[in-house]
Amino acid sequence: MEEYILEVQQLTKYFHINKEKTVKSVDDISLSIKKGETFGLVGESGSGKSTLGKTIVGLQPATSGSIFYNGTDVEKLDRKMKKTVNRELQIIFQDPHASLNPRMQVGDIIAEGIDAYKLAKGKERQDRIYELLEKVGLRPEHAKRYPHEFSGGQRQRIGIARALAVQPKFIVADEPISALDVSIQAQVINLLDDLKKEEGLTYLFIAHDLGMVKHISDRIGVMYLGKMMEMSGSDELFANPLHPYTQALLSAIPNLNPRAEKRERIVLAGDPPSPVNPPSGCRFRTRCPHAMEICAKEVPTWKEVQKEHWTACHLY
Amino acid sequence: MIEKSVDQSLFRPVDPKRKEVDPIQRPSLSVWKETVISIMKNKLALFGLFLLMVIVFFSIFGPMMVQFTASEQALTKANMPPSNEHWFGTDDLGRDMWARTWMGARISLTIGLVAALIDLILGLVVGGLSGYMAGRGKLGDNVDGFLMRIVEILYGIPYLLVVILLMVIMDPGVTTIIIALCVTGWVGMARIIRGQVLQLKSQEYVMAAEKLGTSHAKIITRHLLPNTMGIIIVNLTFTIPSAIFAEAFLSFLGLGVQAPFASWGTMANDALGVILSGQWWRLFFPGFLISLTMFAFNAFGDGLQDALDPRARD
Amino acid sequence: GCSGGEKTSSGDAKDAKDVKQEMVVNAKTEPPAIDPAKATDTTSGWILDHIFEGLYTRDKEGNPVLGAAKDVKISEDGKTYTFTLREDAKWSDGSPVTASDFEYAWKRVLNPETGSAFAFYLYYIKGAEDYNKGKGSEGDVAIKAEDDHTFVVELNSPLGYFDSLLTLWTFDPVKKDLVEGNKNWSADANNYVSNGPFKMTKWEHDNQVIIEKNTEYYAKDEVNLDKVTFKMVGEATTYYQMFKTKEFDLVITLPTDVIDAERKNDEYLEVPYYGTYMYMFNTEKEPFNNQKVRKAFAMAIDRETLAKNVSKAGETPAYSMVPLGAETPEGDFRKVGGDYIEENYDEAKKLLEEGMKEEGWATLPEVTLMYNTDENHKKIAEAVQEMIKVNLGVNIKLNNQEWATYLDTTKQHNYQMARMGWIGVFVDPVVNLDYYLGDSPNNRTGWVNEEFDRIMAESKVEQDPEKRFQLLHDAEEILMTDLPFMPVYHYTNNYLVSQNFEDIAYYVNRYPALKWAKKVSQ
Amino acid sequence: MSHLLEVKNLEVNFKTYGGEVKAVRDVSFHVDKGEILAIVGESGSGKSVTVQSIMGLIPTPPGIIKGGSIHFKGQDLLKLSKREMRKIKGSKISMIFQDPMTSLNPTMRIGAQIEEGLILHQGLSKQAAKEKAIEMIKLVGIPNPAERYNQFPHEFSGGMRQRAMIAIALACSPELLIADEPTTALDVTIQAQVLELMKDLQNQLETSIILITHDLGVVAETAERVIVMYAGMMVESGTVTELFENPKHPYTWGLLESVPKVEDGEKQPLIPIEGSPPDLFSPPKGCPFAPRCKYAMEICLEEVPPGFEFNDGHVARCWLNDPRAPKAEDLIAAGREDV
Amino acid sequence: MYIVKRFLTMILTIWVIASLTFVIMKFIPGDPFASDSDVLPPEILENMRAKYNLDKPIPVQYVLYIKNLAMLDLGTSIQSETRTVNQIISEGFPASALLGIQSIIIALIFGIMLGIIAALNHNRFLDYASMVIAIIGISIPSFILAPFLMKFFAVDWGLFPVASWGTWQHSVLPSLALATTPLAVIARFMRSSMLEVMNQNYIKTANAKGLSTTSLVMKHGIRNAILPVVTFIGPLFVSLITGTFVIEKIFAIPGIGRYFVDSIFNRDYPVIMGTTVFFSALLVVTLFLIDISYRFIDPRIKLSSKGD
Ligand SMILES: Nc1ncnc2c1ncn2[C@@H]1O[C@H](COP(=O)(O)OP(=O)(O)OP(=O)(O)O)[C@@H](O)[C@H]1O
Ligand SMILES: Nc1ncnc2c1ncn2[C@@H]1O[C@H](COP(=O)(O)OP(=O)(O)OP(=O)(O)O)[C@@H](O)[C@H]1O
Ligand SMILES: [Mg+2]
Ligand SMILES: [Mg+2]
Repeated sequence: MEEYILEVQQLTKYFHINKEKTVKSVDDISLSIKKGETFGLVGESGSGKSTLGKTIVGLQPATSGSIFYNGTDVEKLDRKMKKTVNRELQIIFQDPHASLNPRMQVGDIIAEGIDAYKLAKGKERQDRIYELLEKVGLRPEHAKRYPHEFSGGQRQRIGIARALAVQPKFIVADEPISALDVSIQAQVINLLDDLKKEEGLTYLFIAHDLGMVKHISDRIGVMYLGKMMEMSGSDELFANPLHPYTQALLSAIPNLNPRAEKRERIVLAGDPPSPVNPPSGCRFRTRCPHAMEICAKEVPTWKEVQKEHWTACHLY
Repeated sequence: MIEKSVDQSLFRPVDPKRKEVDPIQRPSLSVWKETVISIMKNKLALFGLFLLMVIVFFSIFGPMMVQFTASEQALTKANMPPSNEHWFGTDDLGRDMWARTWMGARISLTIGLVAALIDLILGLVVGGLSGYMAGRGKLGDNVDGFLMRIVEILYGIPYLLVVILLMVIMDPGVTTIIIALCVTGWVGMARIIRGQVLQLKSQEYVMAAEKLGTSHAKIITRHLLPNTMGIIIVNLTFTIPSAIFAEAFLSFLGLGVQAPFASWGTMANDALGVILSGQWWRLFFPGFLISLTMFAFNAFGDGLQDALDPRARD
Repeated sequence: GCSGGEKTSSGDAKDAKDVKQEMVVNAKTEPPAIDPAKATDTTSGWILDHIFEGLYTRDKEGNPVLGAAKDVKISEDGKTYTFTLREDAKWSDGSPVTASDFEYAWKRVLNPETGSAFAFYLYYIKGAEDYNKGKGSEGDVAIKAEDDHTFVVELNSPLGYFDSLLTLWTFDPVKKDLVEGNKNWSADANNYVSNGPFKMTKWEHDNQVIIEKNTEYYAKDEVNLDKVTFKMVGEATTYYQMFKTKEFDLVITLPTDVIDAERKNDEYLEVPYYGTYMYMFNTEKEPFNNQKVRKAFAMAIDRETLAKNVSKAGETPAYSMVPLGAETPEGDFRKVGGDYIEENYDEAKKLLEEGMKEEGWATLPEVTLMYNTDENHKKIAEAVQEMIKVNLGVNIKLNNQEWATYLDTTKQHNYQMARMGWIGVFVDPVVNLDYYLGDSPNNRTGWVNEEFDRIMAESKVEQDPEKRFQLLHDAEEILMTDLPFMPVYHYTNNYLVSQNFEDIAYYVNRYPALKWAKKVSQ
Repeated sequence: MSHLLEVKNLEVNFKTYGGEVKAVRDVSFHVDKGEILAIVGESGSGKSVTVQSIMGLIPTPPGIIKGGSIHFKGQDLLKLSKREMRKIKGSKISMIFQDPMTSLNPTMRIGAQIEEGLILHQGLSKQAAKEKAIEMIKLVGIPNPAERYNQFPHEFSGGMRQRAMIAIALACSPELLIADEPTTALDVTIQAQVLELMKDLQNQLETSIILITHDLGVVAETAERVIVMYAGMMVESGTVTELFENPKHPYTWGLLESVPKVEDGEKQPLIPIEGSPPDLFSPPKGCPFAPRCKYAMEICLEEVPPGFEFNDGHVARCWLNDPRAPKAEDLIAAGREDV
Repeated sequence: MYIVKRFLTMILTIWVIASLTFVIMKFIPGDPFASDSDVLPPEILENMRAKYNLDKPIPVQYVLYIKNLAMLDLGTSIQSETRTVNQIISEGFPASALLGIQSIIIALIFGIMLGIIAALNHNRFLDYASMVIAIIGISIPSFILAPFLMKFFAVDWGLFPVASWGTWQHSVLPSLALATTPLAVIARFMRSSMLEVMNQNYIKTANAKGLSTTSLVMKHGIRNAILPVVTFIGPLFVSLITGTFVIEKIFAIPGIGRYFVDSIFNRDYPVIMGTTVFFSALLVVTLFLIDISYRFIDPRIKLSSKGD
């Protein structure tokens, strides 16, 4: 038996907009992440990736379903354990601007978790801050500055440093690199990779940049409209995408070579449906080039089509 | 295309050590020091501070500068306009207005400041807690609901009745006045702060802090309150004049300092009739000093607000 | 005949001068009750005095004269009064005023269910007290309408000032069917019926009461004004300015700050007011348990200066209890009695020393002077505080309380020295001196002097005016020797009255009577 | 020939407590009608500041435009009055902001925010504006446009907000569209859609676009010319093909190397540029990239390199291109062999 | 459900206020029938006390009161015994409300304007000028300002009547006197939060649309900055529409404000209770509406855990 650091079972998260309307942001999703693994999560924007991430780290209560951390249901932890788990599960926020308090110096922002868990004090604390700043490609002098004095990318790095400060075991990285330039992206990715090796970190890595996702992830999940569509090892997914949505996604990756023949792109027909009343049956069917009758009637089951390669599609 | 001639010898790989740019940075300062420096750079704030010091100076030494005491009456010399003898004129009982005004400053300033301070503390605690807890599960809703109901109740009970009650159970004096001012003074502040906190706590940085295990108290004090500072400062600057006038009202009712001592508020209150009789100095000096104090506090408050906001520093 | 009369009177006015006979005066506060049985305050009384008329009313000088009654017979023993009503006395709806209206009205006052506060003014009448206190029956009250025009009252004992008493509004008649027909009749200006020179036509609460000439009034020819508006403006500064902008024709009590300036004005008027402003001493508490200390205090203030420079409204310094204004056969009671206190600071200091020695005090126990919350009281108290400090070398403290609390505190004798004022409802020294009777609820000083009480009791049954007043002088002498209080000044009312009006009657214990008032120019 | 937009020697500083941040230093470029110009570069290198100067959105204070000129259709935007500028903003030039979370008014419905410009510049009626707004929401690929029209920003996902921003910017069909990282928050399918949309605009309406992005793939697929910025300076510029195939600046090399290739079979560690960018309070006297440059020479630390021109308007600011530079080609070759 | 619950809480709050007021009222010394003149014989007093149930033990009085209150019967004034408290309120409230609404409107319009002008001209002349105006407004309370207004506008220039009530002219000066302090406060609040808001990114977005400063402020600024003002005017609004003792007294306005104070001085128990209950009912409802309005002003605000 492999050891899962995190297991999510049939997790749903609904937002009630008003009496009649409910956004099913995350709908019945199960996944397990092994210790030391990086799980990439991609998908349509608005498909519930951030919501899933936030729910996993406990920023929002789940509507239903359960989350197991190291085998125990996080709901059933005692106070002390809860605190530990809370520390070990961290998140890097998607929005580098809104997630930094404009009135705090960067050093203090980074040290917030250190202070909260009393991990270090005085000189040690300062060294920690400098170390973290350098780790994420900032300079120690930046500790005394305020967030508004940084560019978007620099702010994102502050957010990463802040999450790292509490020595987490599991990090939900919600598009941690999207605001960074490629060279810094590479730095950050390498950094995350190093941390993973050195400290045995596990990531849930949410991103749109499939290249990066592929590079960093061991396994990848593809979400669409609150549902998991496909999940497999990353190379396998790129080499052999099963689900039509995944196929479309991969075909849309821009190519670095300006002279390259434009690849045949699978252009998705129709508009993305609303998560308020998603299509019946398979949620992707309205835009699926291979849609069949059954797709409207039945929700496709989540099945292991090939070894370690799961998908929910009536084609298989 | 290279206009400037450069030394050919420079075109050689650089010694790696030379690459270490000396980090000439802007001075790194603690938040506190930065704030102080920022205030020091703010002319308006400094001016406010200076005015305050002047007022405090005179309230200490002012009464000693004249031969009259604040209570000495000369009924035949009542209502004299300002002159060499009486710099601020005399009041309707022939007392020296200069001495009285600066004696009054002691009472009014003390009461204004203490009341503002207590309002601030109570307002912060209740407003901060209430706003923070609202929407945080059942317990949170209940805490918020409970505190807000208390606020409503305090608003609702006739204040005068409370004052009379205090009058019955306590001896008149500064302490009683301060207690009377604090019974309800803070509720406005609490509600304002609650409103601000409600608005702020949906910010992602609050979520982030929470995730990092920051304690509730720290989230309130480090994230929420600093970001409502502007409004708090503004509100605080109102507390002072309203406390000064409330003191006058309460003293008039018999709760506070008794004659012959007078505060600015009581002096202004007693002098309302001068609108008809034209003895302007009796209303003008206490009134002007209240305004001046206000101005000083506001100027300082504005400066402070800018100083506390890193984005507004320059 | 009545309608004819009406035409001539209004016609006359128009022919004589083309000025609208209207007047706007300031009543200061909302009258709590425009109902003779219930009113207890000056504002209600002022309006009631204009719209009702009792058996007695006042002439221009304020002396009691017969009103709705045209004749009165007093029995030998001075106890039974038989009134004959005027045939032409009418209600404002035209119906005649009868003796039974009086009987009804008086018994209504006494009826415990009415809850009339002034019912005790009728206790001089036989059986009245028992009935009002629920111990006797209505039938035993000696008030009787013999026929439509004959009204008989029997008193417990003779009363020297019964005529004055009857000018009080509590003794005004009310119309039975009106009162019984509508529980709220007195608040309903549209259907209001009264028998005085005016009738009420409008009552906007907290804003104004309008009274108009009562064309059914028997002496309507004496009445010149067609309409009087009583506005309710409480702030002195405000109504003073409204007078200045001619929004008022008459205002009472000027703001202190303007009195000096207005005194030169022709529109300014000062009228003594039958009352005394004083500081009561608590004779049960140190240091005022000592008469010498009390006297020392009484001698240590400068009343002349207080009146002239502090309160300023033209008050007369008071050296006694009874104010000016009570006529006696020998002249004004006050003038005959003279002053009882002499201001002498050295003497005062000496007395204080002696008093302290008597009590064995090395230092005088701390004194707090209490007054009820009010700007003028505060000012006077501050001046007195300073005077006592300078003249007597004693530092006293001041303390004030809001009125209702203050009354309670003083009632509990929970003070050392406290301000009080007393105004006679009618003008007779008895009213003033009764204040310090041992069993008077007003006497909060703890001072009980049997001699004083005895002399006062004697004076009440004394039929001979000369002897009666002598007794009262004797009583005042005792009071002013023991000094359970120190008088400060006798009140004065000051008015600003538009020069356009003539024939306003000013009384010493009432607001001005407008019955005869006349507007002579626009 | 006159360009649609021509920026010359732009200098922008920020006065902050502690000194002046030299955010943009001597930046010159132009955009022609119907052209897509991409700006790439280090984060914090002044891309956003540069484009915001065009829109007159630099907050003053603390910002000051120290020098330079910005000519749009012959007019110097920096010299226009506020009123004249308002006519251009939102109608002729519009902008998509980088930060979708905070760039939308949280208390205003999305629809209203899109309509605003339409009503202002095109004088549409409320109804017409609403229709157009819904159409725009649909155009940028947000499902249920009619419903979304009435929602508030916080009810949108990050990508949806970004698309709403795009809808706002495109609503008035501007002549010049400045897109500051418009697709950063979008998944690739939507990104493709949005880029398609922008290209359509470019083709049909001859809209010119300045596209800021970190995704070199996007640059390669969409833009015609590209500018590379570093530490407030333009370090290299040229046509996309030139620049990608024949980069002349070590920073550009670094950028290109950092990108993971989807096609890569075996996973290799990415090659980032070591070190961090200089502090803009006191930028180095010489080439700002020198401290991180593998090939730095003495001169690089002393003198700011001038622009060396190559074919097709390809310009690189690097001393390596100086004829005096020793074995420049070798160095480059050596450098590239490292990969 | 939420509304029903809130409604019940409101009732509860009012009940607590009423009960506490009742207790304090009974605790403080003083007697509605006491006066310095003509102290009444005890039997008469008893008669009168009986009329108002004051002869009964206090708990009984309390129960009776709450019972009547539940039937919305507030009793009869002791002071003006022909008037029921309901009458007093219904006759006095319109004048007070008119005055209050007028002054709130003045305060809001000019206060917001002043605050915005100050914020847009941060640390420049207009900012300082508006601060000085605000300071004058705050440090000159209505009871000082009122006589001045009267002196100049009515007596010296004859523009408005001095005092009293009736025509709209009568309401001008008292409204002005009432409005100044809130105006100044609103201006300061508005300035402060406007400064914050104008720094936000979405203002940049709006600016990029080419909006004029006016529409920038009107459409994007005010709503985001108004929250503190809304919080502030809530209780203020209630206290203004239920009348202010001082202004009603100075201007002789037949509102109910004076009853809040006078009834206490007179120990007119039914009026004390009636005005308090009326006031707190209005207050509780207004505060509730303000809480609700938070959500409308800023849709992100979440007041109860229910919503999601
Ligand atoms: N208001 C400001 N005050 C001080 N410095 C500022 C301000 N705005 C921007 N800067 C500075 O200007 C520089 C350029 O910032 P800019 O936002 O243009 O970077 P960018 O190239 O857009 O980066 P990113 O790709 O991360 O968005 C940064 O170093 C930043 O610190
Ligand atoms: N607080 C909220 N209230 C209402 N709806 C919400 C809320 N938060 C998220 N949603 C909705 O939930 C859905 C999923 O949002 P989420 O932010 O998880 O998407 P995402 O996959 O992270 O997208 P992106 O890649 O664009 O960030 C969206 O339809 C969004 O509108
Ligand atoms: Mg997201
Ligand atoms: Mg940027």
